[in-house]
Amino acid sequence: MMDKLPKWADILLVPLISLLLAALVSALVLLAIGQSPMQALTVMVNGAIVSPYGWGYTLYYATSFIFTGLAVSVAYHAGLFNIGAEGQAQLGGLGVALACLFLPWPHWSLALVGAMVGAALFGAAWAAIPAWLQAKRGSHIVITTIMFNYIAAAVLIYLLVEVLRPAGQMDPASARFPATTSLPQFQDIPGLQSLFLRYAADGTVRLNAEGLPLYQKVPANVTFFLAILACVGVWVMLWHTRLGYMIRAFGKSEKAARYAGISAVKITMTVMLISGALAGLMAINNVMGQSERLLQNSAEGAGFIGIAVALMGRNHPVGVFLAAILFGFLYQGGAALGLETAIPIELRTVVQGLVILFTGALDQMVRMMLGWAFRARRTV
Amino acid sequence: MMGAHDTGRQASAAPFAIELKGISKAFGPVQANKDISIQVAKGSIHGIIGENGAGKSTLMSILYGFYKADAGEILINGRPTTIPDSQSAIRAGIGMVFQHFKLVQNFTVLENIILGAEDGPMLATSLGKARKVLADLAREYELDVDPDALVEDLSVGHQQRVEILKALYRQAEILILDEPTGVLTPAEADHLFRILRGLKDQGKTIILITHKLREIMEITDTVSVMRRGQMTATVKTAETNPEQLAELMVGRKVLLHVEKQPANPGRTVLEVENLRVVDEQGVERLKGISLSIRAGEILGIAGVAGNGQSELLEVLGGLTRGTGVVRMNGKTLDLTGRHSDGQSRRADGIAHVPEDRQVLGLIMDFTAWENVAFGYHHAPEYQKNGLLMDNEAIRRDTEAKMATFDVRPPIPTLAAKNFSGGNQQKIVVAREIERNPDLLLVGQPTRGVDIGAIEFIHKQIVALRDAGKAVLLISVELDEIMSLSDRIAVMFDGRIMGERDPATTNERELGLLMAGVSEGAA
Amino acid sequence: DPAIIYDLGGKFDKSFNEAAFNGAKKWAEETGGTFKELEMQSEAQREQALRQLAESGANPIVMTGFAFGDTLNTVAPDFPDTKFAIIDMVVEQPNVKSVVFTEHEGSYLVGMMAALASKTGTVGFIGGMDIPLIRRFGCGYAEGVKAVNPDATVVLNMTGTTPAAWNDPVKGAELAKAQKSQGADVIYAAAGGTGIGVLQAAADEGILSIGVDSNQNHLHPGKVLTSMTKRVDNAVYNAFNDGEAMTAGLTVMDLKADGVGYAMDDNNAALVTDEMKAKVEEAAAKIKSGELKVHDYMSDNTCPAATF
Amino acid sequence: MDYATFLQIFDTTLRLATPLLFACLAGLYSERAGVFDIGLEGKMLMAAMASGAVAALSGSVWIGLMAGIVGSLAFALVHGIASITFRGNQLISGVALNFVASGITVLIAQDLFGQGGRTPPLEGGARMLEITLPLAETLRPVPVIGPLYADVISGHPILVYVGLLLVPATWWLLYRTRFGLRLRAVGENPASVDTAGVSVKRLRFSAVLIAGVLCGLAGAYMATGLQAGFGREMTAGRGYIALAALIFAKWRPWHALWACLLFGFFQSLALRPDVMQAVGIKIPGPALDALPYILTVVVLAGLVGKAVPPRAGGEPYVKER
Ligand SMILES: Nc1ncnc2c1ncn2[C@@H]1O[C@H](COP(=O)(O)OP(=O)(O)OP(=O)(O)O)[C@@H](O)[C@H]1O
Ligand SMILES: Nc1ncnc2c1ncn2[C@@H]1O[C@H](COP(=O)(O)OP(=O)(O)OP(=O)(O)O)[C@@H](O)[C@H]1O
Ligand SMILES: [Mg+2]
Ligand SMILES: [Mg+2]
Repeated sequence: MMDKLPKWADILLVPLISLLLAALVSALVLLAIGQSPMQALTVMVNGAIVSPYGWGYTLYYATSFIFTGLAVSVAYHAGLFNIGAEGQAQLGGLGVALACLFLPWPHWSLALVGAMVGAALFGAAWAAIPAWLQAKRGSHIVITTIMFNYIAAAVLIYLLVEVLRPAGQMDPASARFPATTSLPQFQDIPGLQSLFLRYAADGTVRLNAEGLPLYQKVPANVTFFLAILACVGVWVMLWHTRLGYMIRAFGKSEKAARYAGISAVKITMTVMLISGALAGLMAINNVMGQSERLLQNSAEGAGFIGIAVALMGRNHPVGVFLAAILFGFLYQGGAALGLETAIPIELRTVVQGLVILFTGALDQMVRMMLGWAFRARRTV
Repeated sequence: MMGAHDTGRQASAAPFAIELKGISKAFGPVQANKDISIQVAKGSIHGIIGENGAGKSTLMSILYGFYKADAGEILINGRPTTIPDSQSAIRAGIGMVFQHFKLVQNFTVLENIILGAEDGPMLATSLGKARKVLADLAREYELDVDPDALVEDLSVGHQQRVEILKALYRQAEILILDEPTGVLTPAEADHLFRILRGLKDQGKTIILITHKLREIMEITDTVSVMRRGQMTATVKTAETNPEQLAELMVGRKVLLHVEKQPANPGRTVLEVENLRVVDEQGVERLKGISLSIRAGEILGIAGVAGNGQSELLEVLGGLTRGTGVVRMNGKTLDLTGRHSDGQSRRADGIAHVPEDRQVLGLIMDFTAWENVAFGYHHAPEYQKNGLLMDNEAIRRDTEAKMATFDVRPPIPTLAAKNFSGGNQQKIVVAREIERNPDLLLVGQPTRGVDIGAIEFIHKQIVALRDAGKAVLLISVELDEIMSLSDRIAVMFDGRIMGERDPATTNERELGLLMAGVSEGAA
Repeated sequence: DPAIIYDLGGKFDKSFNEAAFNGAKKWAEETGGTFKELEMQSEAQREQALRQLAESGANPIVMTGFAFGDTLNTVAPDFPDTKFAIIDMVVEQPNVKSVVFTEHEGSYLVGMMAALASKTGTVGFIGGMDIPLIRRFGCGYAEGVKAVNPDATVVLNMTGTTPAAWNDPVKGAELAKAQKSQGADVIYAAAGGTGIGVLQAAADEGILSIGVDSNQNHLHPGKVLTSMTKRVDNAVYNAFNDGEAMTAGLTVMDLKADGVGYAMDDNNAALVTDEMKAKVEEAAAKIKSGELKVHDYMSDNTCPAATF
Repeated sequence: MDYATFLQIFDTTLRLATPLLFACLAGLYSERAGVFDIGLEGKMLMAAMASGAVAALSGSVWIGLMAGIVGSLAFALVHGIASITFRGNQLISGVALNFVASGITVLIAQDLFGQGGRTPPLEGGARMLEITLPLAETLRPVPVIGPLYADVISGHPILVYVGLLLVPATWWLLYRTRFGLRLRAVGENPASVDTAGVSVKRLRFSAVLIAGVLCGLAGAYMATGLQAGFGREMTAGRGYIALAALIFAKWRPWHALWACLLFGFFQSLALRPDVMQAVGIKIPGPALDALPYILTVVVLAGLVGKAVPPRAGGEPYVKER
């Protein structure tokens, strides 16, 4: 019924067309509310790419999205749709906070390792119960992970309000982490540093009270490089290890996997633990690298954006990386929109939803459209 | 011999109940039906035979409006009729019993029967009427089923009756049955045939698809033969014989004969004692199987599909759990615990060519090379650096295997789904046989495989035997069993009915055993 | 240009944030100037919002709400040339002005008003997020009630423990209905956007309510007894007027400085008798003169007039 | 806890259970027909915005109600096209539509009213008024029953009663009519319906559209009955709680009613920490909020009887491989 598309078209064109469709519909929405799509795009580009400050934020967001995107992808390769990255990332934040607050760290690099362990453990733990229920009792993982997102939010509110909030503080947040756990941000990294110098109107470098140069502070931090490593790691794991082989085989055909002696329970558990750990690791970026304390709703929806990122990136680490950058742009650009124009920041939620819709649910439609185009070209 | 040559004479008499002209249908690249024409006389039983994938089910589904033909014409009782959907087919008086039943499992029989044929928007009226009609039909055709039973609680034979009743309830004049006996016990099959004769006597027209020549000879009036999407012939049953039909089916003189030396059995490789398997529904599928296979021999297991052969393969292959004792090379295998899985079986020297290659044996979306590692992904020669899989090594190995087994096209990076069925089967057989296992479990090795490939695969199996390995062969094709096996065991209803020497037994004797007639009675 | 950041609950909460917006709007109308504004969507955005505004050159930057305190402490030193003003919180930085209000004083006055208007002798209080700041409202209110009628019952409820409590009208309405069933016939809502639900439910149920922060009397004319006004608008207006010359340090806006008070207008004129007004005015005068001291919950985290 | 408090809590329960019930029944129709619907939340939100905005503009709650249904139907239609026509992933489609709804409602409301994505408070004819059932005042003096009838049963917006009536109506439709038989069949085995000559697509579309209408009612009730106007994210996860209730109810109408009342009861208890404390139970507020989700997980785990979803649920119906 449907013409088969060439592989390159399936990998490149389908997500691209989906993205264009999402952009088109968003533009229509903007027109409908009397805003100019072109102006919106200009503001977004200026706010998110043009200045080092802008892309400092874009990459910060992208870092989070890479982790959650990988989390969703890894599970997806095993045929599991993990909607719980949000909750797992929040729990990961808890792990980071506990590691940073209650253990003495002499240096950030050690703290980073410790916090990573905490983040991964807590994220994985939060994925473990839905995984176990899926593996052993056949409870649909989509529903259980949704439920666990809500439960995670409740757990965090309780802990932040009743346990972690320092005496005398009014907002529900943990104490600040000690300075020794502070991760280098881009403006602290030699080599990148000079990009972020602050200039006065006359073009001279601005100095602080002690006469040292002032830098623009961006939240992008060393976690970005960890995210790249995670991409490579996931790629190696999926396509160059036995585990990855078994995950993919299980994801393609559960029955055949059983024939090959691949245990459904083991793979489901392992893959969800990895997925949860990846989602949890996101917290290194936002909790340790940025806010340096645990806030309520720290993941800010990045877990859900992971779904869009994974779909858009075709569940391949390279694709996830690119899609995460795209969504980082969308997020930072959206923030610029909120500041500079009358367009509500929620526009980015709409775009995000549309991208998921076109890449994940209407992909057949996109393929059919492309199929027609290919046939038309052949007959011409 | 083609049915079309005497249309003129017949048309002047009663019109045909069904006449198809030039029907074609393609699924993507697969041409399932090619320019098919066929005529079925009113009040007759018309058989259709053909190998797997010949296009029989597709043709009937088109007639029933389930698929839409790409080209062609349908005439019902002489009138050109378009059948865009099943509704139209039902209106034209056609009923169909599908190979895979289309019943709602958690509905009652009655609900299943009225579904889509209700009288008015309220259920109560429909149910009341259906209950009466059903009672009448049951009496008339020996089609008793409890109208209030849940379908999921019924045996397969009874579910089939529900399907027939569904068609009759819709006052079908033409009834199509797609491989109705594949899932039936011989007694149930006999009962079915009685029903069909009864229907024929009432003037109904019946199309019967089957693989079994015996059934064709027994019950049909005319028979059409299909091969690779085409109709090769239509003949009067009375004027033909099984040999001729078989030849028409596969396109050349058959009785496959495999060149092989007499067996030279050595030590016992596999010993099975009192093996039992209970399925998820709690039905006992294997009721205490005992057998043994020695090195250098092929034990063939014959039987009607659904008598426990699949379960036997699966429990030996580690896919399902069972109780009893299984010894492999003297080592007792784990049938229930952690080591009752495919990996452990492979480690114990058992290779397994599963019955259904597309569902079990291959990952259709994986490339050929990935499939060659399937099940053997732990093999040391496929690893490197202790941690990683050596994809390069697997690809090289795949190229070698593809050359030996003449897999076409010999491209390791092609996805399994893009190979033809026969070549898919060759990949699986290559993977398993090349492991040089002590015991090869092999189910339906040549299902849907073309003649050339059949011979090749048979030779490989025999070669493995000659290399001193044990083979357990399961096949629904008696010919295959007869020509490959060194010993034949017959399974019926989860038990082994008896063992025969292929040199001294014959199809009749095996057939009786397969039908559950035990030795004493025979 | 000056800039303002509104807290969760949003610019149009008809209460706290809207008061801030009104101050900014007034400044813009009077001077013809323009200002930037941002609304918070989530806790984690605060830092980005602050930095983004500072980077864009806005000066001064005013933020409404105690929750910015911690973030501002880390951001302010990075922008030594930018002036910040924070409302409801004290942040000690050389370029930050902290503005706090004596909400207990204003709440005392509306508490008296509530007790005077109540026929059942039971009045209610619905707070937003359960934090010392909001307890300061509740405690002052209870003291005012008891000052008029020592036997009165004060039903106290908080909406929640997270910032979501500032914007949960459904819960506000349900709490109001619950308090009514406990006999309350005047309810004071100190809950930001949640108060909209409280006032709505009170109006629907035919009892009186008391608004907060902005003058909310007009929301349900004749059904809102009064509003405890907290002149956030003035604080913002002043900050904007001072511009880059704004002085750092702590500013306390109390009753004497007209920082807090109670609202009288056409909408509630019929509800407040001259006698009531006289009594309240008398107390107000005493507070201003220092003769009457209303207990501040935040001074010792206790409340003599009520238990939370 | 005295009787009055008791009544008050049940009164709240009924009010809060109503949007859950509409959404839960919506999910029931859709999922019984084999189309999973995670998008209940988004449809409700869309309906709440549309009904709140149109009621505010037109001054009529009934026009607002219609607008809410239309808004929700638009989303249902997209879900149908994605998951039925193009056989897309039903779960992903639902998730996507929830995002779109969450953003677009704010965009539209902000454009219309400039109040930060909120509609102005609804007044007078733009609100759904509470109706007093006959004899409420006459019966009030009757001990126990009287206050129960007058305070809990009587005095709700009409949609509350519509919701309650929909339960037996749904039961009847599903189990006593031809449409119901086919609907249930198509969720169990679409091929059986197809071969019986009934269109699978049409059946599934009608189920999805019914779900759209019901979510429309849920949203409209929230914006015009429960509250006086729309606010951003005002459904606050109720769509997911309804989904939880649906699983808890094992996809059955009467069970759905009890599940929604139970979850509504939890919500009303969460509003009254004072009551909880008064009877000596100290459950942290967040724990109460999370209770529906925890219970659902418990049910899914098969600890309280197994929840078997409709067999063909979530699978697009494909005739040809
Ligand atoms: N979905 C995708 N998005 C982007 N790039 C992709 C995608 N899929 C594949 N690629 C590109 O194709 C390359 C090879 O992909 P893949 O890892 O599947 O190949 P492989 O055959 O396993 O390679 P190797 O021989 O290294 O094992 C990747 O490195 C990547 O650049
Ligand atoms: N829905 C479908 N989509 C794609 N290909 C199909 C479909 N149904 C059948 N085919 C292909 O069409 C061909 C004919 O199939 P069909 O089921 O008609 O064969 P058959 O003669 O009934 O075989 P069997 O004896 O195994 O039932 C096969 O190659 C099959 O793989
Ligand atoms: Mg690779
Ligand atoms: Mg067939």
